[in-house]
Amino acid sequence: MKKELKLKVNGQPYELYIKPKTLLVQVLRDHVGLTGTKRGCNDSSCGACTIMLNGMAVKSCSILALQANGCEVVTVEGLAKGNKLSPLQRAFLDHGSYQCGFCTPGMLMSSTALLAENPKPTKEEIKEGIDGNICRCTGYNSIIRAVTAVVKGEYKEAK
Amino acid sequence: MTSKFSVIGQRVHNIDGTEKVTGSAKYTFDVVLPNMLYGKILRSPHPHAKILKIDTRQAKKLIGVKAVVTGKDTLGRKQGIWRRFPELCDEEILCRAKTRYIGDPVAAVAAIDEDTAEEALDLIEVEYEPLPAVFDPLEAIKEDAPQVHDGVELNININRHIEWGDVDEAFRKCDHIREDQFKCSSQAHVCMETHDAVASFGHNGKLTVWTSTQSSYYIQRLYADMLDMRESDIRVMNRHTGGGFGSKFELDSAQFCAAILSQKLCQPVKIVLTREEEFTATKRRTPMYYFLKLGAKKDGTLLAKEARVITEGGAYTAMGATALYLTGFFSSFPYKFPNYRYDGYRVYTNTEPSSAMRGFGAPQSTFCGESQLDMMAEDLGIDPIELRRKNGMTPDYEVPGQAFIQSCGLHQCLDKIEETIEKRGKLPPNHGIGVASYGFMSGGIFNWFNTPYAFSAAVVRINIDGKADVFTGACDIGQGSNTTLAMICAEELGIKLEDVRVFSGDTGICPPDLGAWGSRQTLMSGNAVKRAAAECKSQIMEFAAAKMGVNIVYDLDIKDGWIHIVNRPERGVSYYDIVKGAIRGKDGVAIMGRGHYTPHRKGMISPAYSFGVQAAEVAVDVETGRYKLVNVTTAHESGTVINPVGIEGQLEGAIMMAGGYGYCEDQPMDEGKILNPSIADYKLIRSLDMPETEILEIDTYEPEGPFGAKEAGEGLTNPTAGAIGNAVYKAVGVRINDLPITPEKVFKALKEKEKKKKAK
Amino acid sequence: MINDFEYFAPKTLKEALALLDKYQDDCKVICGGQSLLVLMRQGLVAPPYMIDIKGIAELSYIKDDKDGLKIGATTTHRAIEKSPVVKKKYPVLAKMETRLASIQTRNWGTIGGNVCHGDPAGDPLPVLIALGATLTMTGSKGKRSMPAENFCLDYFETALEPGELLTEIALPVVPPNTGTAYTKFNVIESDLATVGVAVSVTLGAGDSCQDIRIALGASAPTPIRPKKAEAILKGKKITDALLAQAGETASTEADPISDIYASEEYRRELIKVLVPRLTREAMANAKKA
Amino acid sequence: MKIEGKFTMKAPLQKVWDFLLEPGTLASCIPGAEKMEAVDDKTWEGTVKQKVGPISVKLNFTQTLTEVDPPKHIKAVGRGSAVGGAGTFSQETIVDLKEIAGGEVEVAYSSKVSMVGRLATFGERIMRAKVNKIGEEFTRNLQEKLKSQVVG
Repeated sequence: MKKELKLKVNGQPYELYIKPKTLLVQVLRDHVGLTGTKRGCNDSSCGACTIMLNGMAVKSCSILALQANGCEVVTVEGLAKGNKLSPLQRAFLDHGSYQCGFCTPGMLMSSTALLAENPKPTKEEIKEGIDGNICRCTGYNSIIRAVTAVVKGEYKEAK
Repeated sequence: MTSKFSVIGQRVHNIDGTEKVTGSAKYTFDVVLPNMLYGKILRSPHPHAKILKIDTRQAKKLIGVKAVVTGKDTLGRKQGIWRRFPELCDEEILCRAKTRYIGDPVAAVAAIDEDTAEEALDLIEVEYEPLPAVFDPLEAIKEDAPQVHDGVELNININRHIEWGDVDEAFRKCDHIREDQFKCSSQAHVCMETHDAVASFGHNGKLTVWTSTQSSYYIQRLYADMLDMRESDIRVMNRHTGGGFGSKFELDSAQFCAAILSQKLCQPVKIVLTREEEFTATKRRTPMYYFLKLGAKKDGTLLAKEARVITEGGAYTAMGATALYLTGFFSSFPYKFPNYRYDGYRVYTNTEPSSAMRGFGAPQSTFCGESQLDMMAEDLGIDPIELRRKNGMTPDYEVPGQAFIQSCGLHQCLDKIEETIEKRGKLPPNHGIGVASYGFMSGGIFNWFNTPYAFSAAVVRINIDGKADVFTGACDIGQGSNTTLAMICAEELGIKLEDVRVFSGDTGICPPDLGAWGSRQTLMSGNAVKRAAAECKSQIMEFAAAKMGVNIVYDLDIKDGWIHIVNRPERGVSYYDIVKGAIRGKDGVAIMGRGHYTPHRKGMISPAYSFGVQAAEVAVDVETGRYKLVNVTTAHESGTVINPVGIEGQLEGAIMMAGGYGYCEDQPMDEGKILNPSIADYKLIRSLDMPETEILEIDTYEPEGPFGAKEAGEGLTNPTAGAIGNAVYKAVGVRINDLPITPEKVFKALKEKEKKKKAK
Repeated sequence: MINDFEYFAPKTLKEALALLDKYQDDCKVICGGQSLLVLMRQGLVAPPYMIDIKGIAELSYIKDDKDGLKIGATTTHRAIEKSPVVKKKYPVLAKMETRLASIQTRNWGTIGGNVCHGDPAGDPLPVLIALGATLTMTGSKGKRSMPAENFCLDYFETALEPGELLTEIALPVVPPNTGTAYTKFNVIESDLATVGVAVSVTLGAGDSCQDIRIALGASAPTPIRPKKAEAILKGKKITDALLAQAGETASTEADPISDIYASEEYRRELIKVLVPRLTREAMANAKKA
Repeated sequence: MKIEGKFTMKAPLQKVWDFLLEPGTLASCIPGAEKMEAVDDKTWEGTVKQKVGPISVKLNFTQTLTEVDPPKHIKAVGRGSAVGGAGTFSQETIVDLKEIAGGEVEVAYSSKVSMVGRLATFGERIMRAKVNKIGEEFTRNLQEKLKSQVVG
């Protein structure tokens, strides 16, 4: 039996009817059509589906969508303001912090949540902040450099 | 110092960067087509079994199921990437009579959604007769071992012999000989995007496929073989591809089953392999047993080496035959062995097929060879770096009868690494730094695929606004080849990087290219693009020369969109204006250039080789054996650096992958069943485990490469396991010859050492 | 593939207990679901009814009073990790949480859910056992409490009866001169424990060991207290020799398995090393306290 | 998964052997076995129920004596498939009897247990621990049964 789900995604309210077994990642990708959020595993281990739920980084493959009823979701598509990329997005570009790009949305969401919570993390805290996300291409260090550059104030929020 | 280049060597954003950081990059995983169905594959739970009966009736009755196919729905052909050798084409993909490993496909379902397809799999009844199975290659080559493929003697899939000099005589002249055994483990590619495909047959009988692949051309050709179609009726497009690392250039079960299902239904069918299937039913790095004999003079001159290798082939040939060949060749690397002999055997077993993975046989040979070299150095009382320096390859060296090395910066790399190690001074207790040298090819020369086409080809089209479109069969799998090729095109034409668009990996519009494997794209595809751009440039120059009316003794060039006389840069005309005029002057035909590259007279392996030396520092907890990778510093030379951000990324990423190979990645099995087919259980290096990385770029110039460039992707995976092994030895005096070097193995070796010490 | 189920999201404990009574064995309780959903996606667990207690506000709290600390079962790991009072009074608990899985998992996963999963390799239970925690379970017929060390019965089996929910975790006030330490051994930093060891030491006169509690994770079908090892140290002036003996003893009290991560022997060896190491660390913490 | 061990008991060899060969002795030692019924003198069928925390499995189980070498060697092979297709379970048990001094019999056993399918792959960490226990319980049951039935 389908149930009603109300949630805001990147500021936009949605009212959906879904089967209770639907995972949040499925709602975002298949119902709302935001395919930036990826899935890379079946056991909550890779972090490619990371989104922000009420400001916290969570794995959208490990949450029943109904559990997010009434919540605010931000996905990678919600990071840029209009045509202005976020500081982290620009830093990722400059530092080559992506290769195949499949983990990148999750990495950006983990990093964004980290900085929202702790604007001045140490290097160790940055590493911890992205430790739930696997990247098979970059070896993480370029991602850590990009986040560090944002922490140092090298990238300002676009007006 | 100002660079002579305008675009090459600049720190640029990848041309697809903004798509990737905004989530708008579309992968096959994201493709949704109207009327599309979802497919799932049923796989053998037995390592070796006869298929007696498949009953699909119940599955077909399930509401939402549109088709169920088995081997009977195929033409019964067998695919193989070694197409020149029919006996090596041995994989049906959908098995008809027999399954050969746990994961071999036996049926596939297309349904309205994934859940329905999965439910239908449970309703397919397969009656198997389990057969005796064999898992270890050393068992499989015994006389009475079960036969994985009928008629293959001792299960030997293929063997390789390489020899030069007089090895036996040379060993007699050696002052010291070492014989050592090693075991190299399996490794999974773990691409973040699992294998996937959307296959769509039209009612006109033509097939269109979106898929995550390293070689659209191979997939197109292999489809043509398996479906008995003309290759031009098949269009294969690689979208953004979520990683490859060697796992995505053979026709895989997702691609094949999606096509067979779509052929029945004339509806698009999408199959995305689950992570479990990715671990258990694709391909993996080839596990190897290595037996090495190394002979030296007292002064450290290496006179002879002999390598005997038995590889665990798994159920099918795949690209494993190439790995067998390359591990043999790279066992001599990067040293000047006057006498060398290699015998390698690839043995069929009832396990997941082993095949290509980044480094392609060389990480195995480098781990074993570099470990043994350190042991030899200790035996002889020579510094390990000195021993490498004494025997290391130099520019313009010929590997007897095999290969020509043109550029080679190995010695500069050794110097740099030695310098940085000295700078580090005295290390804390139980820390150690280990060193390993390596080299790798820039694309293979061999053509076992039997392509009649050039190895690489490209078309460049100049549009009326002066922008250039590059059409290349090369595949960007995340390594950034589209950016590198765009940079080469921009440099050649003297225009800005943003003036270049790249259309790649689409067999419908791009000339065939063998794709992204063997570190071939920068050099081979790069040369093809450079030549295509040069052809455009020469057409433009005809018009420019006419327009400018310059004395014919002058040379013209383009830089930053300005066509000018070389040496008198102020005398020139706008490139953009000339292009407009030129197209008008050609009766409105866009300027087109074609380029191709096939290596000729470059030996048997590769047209060029890159080199490097890596130093890894570890810190060992002697009570538990647990160690941390503290720092990995790499001196690397890859000719002219085209995309420095790209090279840094390749290098650091390789350390994650190769560090994992050395430290923790493995695929333990029980009776052919992989025991850790999930990311939770397959241990990967994560950010907290990642060491500090430093890169020391060494300047070289490769005459064969575009603007002097060569390989910078796979070779970097070669040294790390050996460097870690040597570092652990330096730190605590135990030597592990059996990958991965896990804390438990280090712990046991430390206990063993303690026991021996007490016994004395 | 997850099975279809009927979903309830009660807002109060009372509602939840009524649902539990109604559906008994046919329902599963989900909170953060970080472990349960993995099993459900694999089709290994397929309940017809799901009761989501994540939204029960009255079960999410951290309260500090004269008897110690009370943590509501649906409190997230992250809330515990960041709680100033936990950091101040039970730093070992906060530190343990920082090494539990990933931030994403800690943001959504709850301590009650983790404990009820009954994973012998879970991080919280050894620490709770060392701290002398009491677990409270509530059913429609009332409440009952038990020491944390009695909660797990077997691999992934707990003392929870059908119709009961774990509702509160209570930590006693830490006695003076007490220090606690926890570590887990693993090959990848943020991974599950290969072996986990928590030790709580109360120092007496002349730095003797007045009281000690040791808890081992991933060393037996359930988290265990190696009481013989504790007895070796209790009441004694701690020496290296005694510590080594305690480590040896703990390793024989343990009942670890061999699996793909470590052999049984290696796990025992790790216990031998880690019990003395963590006891030293706990003593050092006690001196600082 | 392999479990090996041996124990000795004071009883005539033949008596131990006879008991081992009695229908269902081996099958009924499997933990969680229910309704084991003889199909013929070498084969038994029944169901085995196992529960690990949240995971419950019911297996249809068949056990066959494949090697009988009186009065000292016996090999039994068992195979079960989970109701609902979650996987299969197989078990191989070898029991060797030897007379030793003092009228004692040494019973050496080895038992190999393995699982395939979803149960095994996804439940690996959970099920492996359990399989281990199943093996141990099996041998404990065997020992207890022998001691109570034969000696007693």
